[in-house]
Amino acid sequence: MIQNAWLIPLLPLIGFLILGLGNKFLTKSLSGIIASGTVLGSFIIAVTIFLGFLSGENKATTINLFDWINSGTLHISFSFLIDQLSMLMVLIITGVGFLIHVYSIGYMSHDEGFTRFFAYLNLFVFSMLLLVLGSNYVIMFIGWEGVGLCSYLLIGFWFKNQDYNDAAKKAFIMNRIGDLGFLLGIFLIYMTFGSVNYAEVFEGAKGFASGDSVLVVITLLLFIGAMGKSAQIPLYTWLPDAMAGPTPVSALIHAATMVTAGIYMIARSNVLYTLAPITQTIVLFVGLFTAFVAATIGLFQNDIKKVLAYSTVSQLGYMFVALGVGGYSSAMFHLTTHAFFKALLFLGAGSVIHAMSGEQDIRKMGGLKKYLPITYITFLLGTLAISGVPPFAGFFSKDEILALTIGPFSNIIFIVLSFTSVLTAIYMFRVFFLTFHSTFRGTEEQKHHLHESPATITIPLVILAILSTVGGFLGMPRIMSEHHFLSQYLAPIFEFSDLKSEAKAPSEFAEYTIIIVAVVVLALIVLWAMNRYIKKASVPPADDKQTPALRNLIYNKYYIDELYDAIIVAPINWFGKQFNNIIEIQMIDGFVNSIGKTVIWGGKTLRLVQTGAIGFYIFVMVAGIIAILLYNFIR
Amino acid sequence: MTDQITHIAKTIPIEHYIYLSAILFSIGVLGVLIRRNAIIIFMSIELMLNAATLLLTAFSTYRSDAAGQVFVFFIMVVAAAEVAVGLAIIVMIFRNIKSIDINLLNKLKW
Amino acid sequence: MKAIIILSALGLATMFVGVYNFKKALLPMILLGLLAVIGINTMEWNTNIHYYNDMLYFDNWAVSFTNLILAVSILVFLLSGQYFKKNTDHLEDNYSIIIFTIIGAILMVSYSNLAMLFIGIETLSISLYILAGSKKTSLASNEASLKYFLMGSFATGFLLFGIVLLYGASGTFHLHGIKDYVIENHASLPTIFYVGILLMMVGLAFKISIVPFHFWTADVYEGSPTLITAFMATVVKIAGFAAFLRLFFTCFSSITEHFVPILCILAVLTMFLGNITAVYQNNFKRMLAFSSISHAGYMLLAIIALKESSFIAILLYTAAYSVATITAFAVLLMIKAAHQENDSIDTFNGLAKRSPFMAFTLTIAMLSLAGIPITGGFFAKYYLFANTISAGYTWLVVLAVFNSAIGVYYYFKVIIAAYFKEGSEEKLSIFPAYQLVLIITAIATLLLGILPGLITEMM
Amino acid sequence: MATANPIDYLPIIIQFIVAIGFVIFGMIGSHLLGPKKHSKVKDDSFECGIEAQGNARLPFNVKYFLTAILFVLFDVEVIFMYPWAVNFRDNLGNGTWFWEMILFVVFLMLGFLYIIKKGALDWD
Repeated sequence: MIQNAWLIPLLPLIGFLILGLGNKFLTKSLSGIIASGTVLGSFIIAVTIFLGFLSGENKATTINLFDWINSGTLHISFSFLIDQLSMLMVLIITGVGFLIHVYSIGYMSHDEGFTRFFAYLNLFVFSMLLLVLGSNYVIMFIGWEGVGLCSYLLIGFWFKNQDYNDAAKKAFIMNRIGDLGFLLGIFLIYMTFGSVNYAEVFEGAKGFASGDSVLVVITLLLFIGAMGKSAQIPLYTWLPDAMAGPTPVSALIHAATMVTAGIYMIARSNVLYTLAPITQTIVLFVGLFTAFVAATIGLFQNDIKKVLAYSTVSQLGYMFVALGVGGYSSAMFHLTTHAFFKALLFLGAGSVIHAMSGEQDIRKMGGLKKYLPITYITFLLGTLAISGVPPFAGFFSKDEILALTIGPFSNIIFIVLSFTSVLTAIYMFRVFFLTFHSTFRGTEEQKHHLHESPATITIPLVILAILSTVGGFLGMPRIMSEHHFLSQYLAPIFEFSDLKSEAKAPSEFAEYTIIIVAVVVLALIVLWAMNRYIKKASVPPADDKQTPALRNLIYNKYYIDELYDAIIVAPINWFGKQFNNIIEIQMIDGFVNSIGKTVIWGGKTLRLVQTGAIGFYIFVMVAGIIAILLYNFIR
Repeated sequence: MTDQITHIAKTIPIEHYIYLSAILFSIGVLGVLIRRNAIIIFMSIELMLNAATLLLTAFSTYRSDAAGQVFVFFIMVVAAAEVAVGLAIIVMIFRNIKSIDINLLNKLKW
Repeated sequence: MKAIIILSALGLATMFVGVYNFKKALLPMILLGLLAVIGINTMEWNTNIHYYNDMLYFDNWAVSFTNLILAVSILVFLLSGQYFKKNTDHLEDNYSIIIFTIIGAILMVSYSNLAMLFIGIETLSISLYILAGSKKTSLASNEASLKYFLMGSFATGFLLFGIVLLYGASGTFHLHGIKDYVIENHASLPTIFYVGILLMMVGLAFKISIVPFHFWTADVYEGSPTLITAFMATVVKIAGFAAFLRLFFTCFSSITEHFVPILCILAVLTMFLGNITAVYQNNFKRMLAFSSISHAGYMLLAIIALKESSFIAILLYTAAYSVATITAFAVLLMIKAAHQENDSIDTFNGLAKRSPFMAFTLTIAMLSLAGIPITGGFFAKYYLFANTISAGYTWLVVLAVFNSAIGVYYYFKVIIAAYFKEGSEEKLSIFPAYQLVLIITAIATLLLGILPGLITEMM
Repeated sequence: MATANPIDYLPIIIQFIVAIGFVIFGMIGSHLLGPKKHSKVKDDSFECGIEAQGNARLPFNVKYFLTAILFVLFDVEVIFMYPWAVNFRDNLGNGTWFWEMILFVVFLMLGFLYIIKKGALDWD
């Protein structure tokens, strides 16, 4: 069976081709079935291979499809690496992906671009599978760009709205900055190890001393890529804006799968990172900072999807913290549970938005409990899971990460991260109560339309809710069970790193403390939130109302978008104009007003030199030739 | 007879040919740089080509290698073709804008 | 070699078929002729023949670059049928001059003697001066033609002087003779030899539009008839880079320290200027002109690396670039054929609605130019950069990768216009020949990206 | 003559000086000596004959240009016959030697035929 693993990415690709080419001829139901069916097929294959790994029957295998490049010193094969880590990711992608496909059949049923939407979704699944299955960095990069492209297409799916276009463009450009780092990292890997295959690279890396500067640079470059894709500070602002896309897209791409590609990449490169402690520290602090900042921003957002988006950024920060302290399997664990409950929350939010006829502002909701019972219960389970209430999934994975942070850097990380998890609980319960409890605050017309979503929407919700509830048992803490399923499953991948880093297991006392404190604090938060949002029925103020400065700052996302405008976008535009003017001198008059005095001065000076268009061109040519000759003689 | 011409030509040091050609070439470049009349610019370019041709002949003579002189024929033919095309273009422009001042040709820009 | 002879005959035949008024037969005859030439040319694979006292040398590089040039020309000819439909007065002139241009290009990729390089470049350039001005009543076309002509022949002057100085120092025009001379006199090369190298570099840099010799590019691309621009943007680039690399790799690869630093500076300037200026362009043809400048900057990295594998890098890159560029021009021509609009990027607005097929192929082309996987452009860039890194110029690659990130911005402007902007709702019908070209280019782009091994392993 | 000294060129220089000197002397001398009388008739382009009309610098017919250019082209092509002719004796044994030039001339003739067919030489 494992030799047939190439079918896993092939099926969604076929689905994409059928949907893409047959756009005009397929009915909605047929295209929904094709799209979901291909992903389900991949899922089933993945499960059989996964079971093979569990029984110990399958070993990590490389499936070579064809030689992609083979010339001189450059050998890159188009091949897949089937091992425990990639199969775990494949299961998440196809499993959650399938549920979201089914959900989309209901959610997108009224959209005119139905078939196009599913074609993009299938293309996305294909690219994502390529990303995780590739056996070298180049294939990973291809998938990496592919998912970026699909994300771009899907964010801008409702392209009639200019804001959505801008969001799509922003996402793409931010990701390109990250990709730049990734690409340079790949080149450096190729230069250092003479290969881009994981096996050879990691084998070669083991010969390096820990902390070798080349490894540090490589890992830093790769991490820049991960920051872009996984929305870490400073490249995170695209993710909240990406919520412009349809909700299933947010669930699939911007919560469960694509944004975790950065985590996967670092986990895959764990050998390199373990050998570069400096980078690990940077990863740790970037993750910590992101987790904290995003959580604070999440506190005051009023758009239900924006809250979830910031929460995703924050949770991704958690995972990077885990990676930073060397807890690779803990990061993967949290990635898995996060995929379950965040997909659930997004889909639940989608169900709410669907019922509210497109309204996303939680101030205008309230009391939806009785109209949307299934959504209500599943959303509650998701909220409990993300907040870390035992025994839901988030509790186990999050506490595992928290436990890892006890010790290093005099517990400061532990303290900040714990505080962040308190914040998480606060904003999630705030959203939950504001949405489902108290009385309805929308218009009469909206109230009239309120209805529970169809089965295609609720069934995925229920399944994901179950997974969010029991998913935590994949990795029970030591004090509860001898058997940490996930870390044992992944052990072969992280063998080297686990050997290198000193024992990470926290003391039993610490684990008990964390659990007890977590439960008590969470209970307090729930009580507080119930008091505030149900009893007092407090609603966040409207946008134009005066608010305290700090709150204002946070509400406006620390003005980071504005800052970016000032220090990145503006200079690039400025350069563009500058060049245009000095060189194409005739334009001066048209642009003089918009450009600084330097350009005016430069333009005037150059205009004196120039006798006419061709004359100027030739003048610069001759000047260039003279400069070249002079350079050579002076040297 | 031919040997004698070669011989006399060689009495002048090769550097002098190089300097002369370089100067002629530079005059051509300067002409292109400072004149605005398309035809005169074109003549200056021809001067550059001829400077190269002169130098080529000199080298060829010094090395007693006929290849250089055959190349000169090629240059002359190419230059003639260039003249034909160049003048045709200039005539075409003159018919349209009644001038061959290159400064008037600045509609394509920025 | 046989390619050149047959093409010359084809060019003459074209002239006379036109004169004797069989204009309908022209295009089929030329297309069949070009296909036949590709076949005959391919038979010279692995023969490595030196023709006419080593004036031309058809090694595998020459054969493959010739085939690439011919293939791209066929695409251009396929587009030409509709383009010249309205005005057939000088059809045979246009066609035969294009064919002679191709001959010049083939000379440039197969020369083994500087005389042939000079004749090749001049055949190519002089033909292009005429083609650029072939819209006789259009002022823009006139201006483009004169600008190209004056600057082009100016640059030729430098190239020629460079050749003369090299001859003066080494006493030969043969590439291998010069190479032997360089190796023998490694320590004591005269000044005129260095000046010769630099002047030749200047002359060739002009043809491939390297900053600061790039000024003609944007103006000429904009002013020339669109079909000719498509031809110019592709064939001239291929031939120019192949010629540049052939000369420098064969002759000067043992004295790189004398010109590589300069090439590095020029490459950096070219990449930055091309990309940054392109960001601000609203005219599609000008944007492609600046984009072609920036691509020239990337490709210069292959010449800086100066290795055997640089040939593959250039071959792949020019192939990917040409195919994508032809697509872009084909779509532009098609839209302009529907109604006389300007060349602004806004003409693509709403293209996805008007013709999903064209929007799709245009997207592939733009992705390829931007270097996004899985298109040919990505692979070519990857190969090129990897090649440069293995030659030890990591810092240049860093800058190049940074630049290609800027490039994404303006290529995506086109995609955004096609998909995300509202434009005319009127459906666009597409000529069969254009459809064929677009299908071929789209498949070729993807094929170059997915199975580049087809090319790299052949070499 | 084994070596050439700069002194050998002295006669040339003297000749130059004499030539230039005569011209300058003639111009200045006639200017100083000649009487300066102006009248309408005297300042005419032609003192006797038909009155000049309009500007003499009229653009000439483009046909002159075309013919001239074509002449230059065919004229220049002839230089390729020169090296061929110089080596004619030595290469008589070479079988293709003669036919190569014939082929060259045929190409030129084809070009000529094309020009005629295109009507480039028709005057009206």
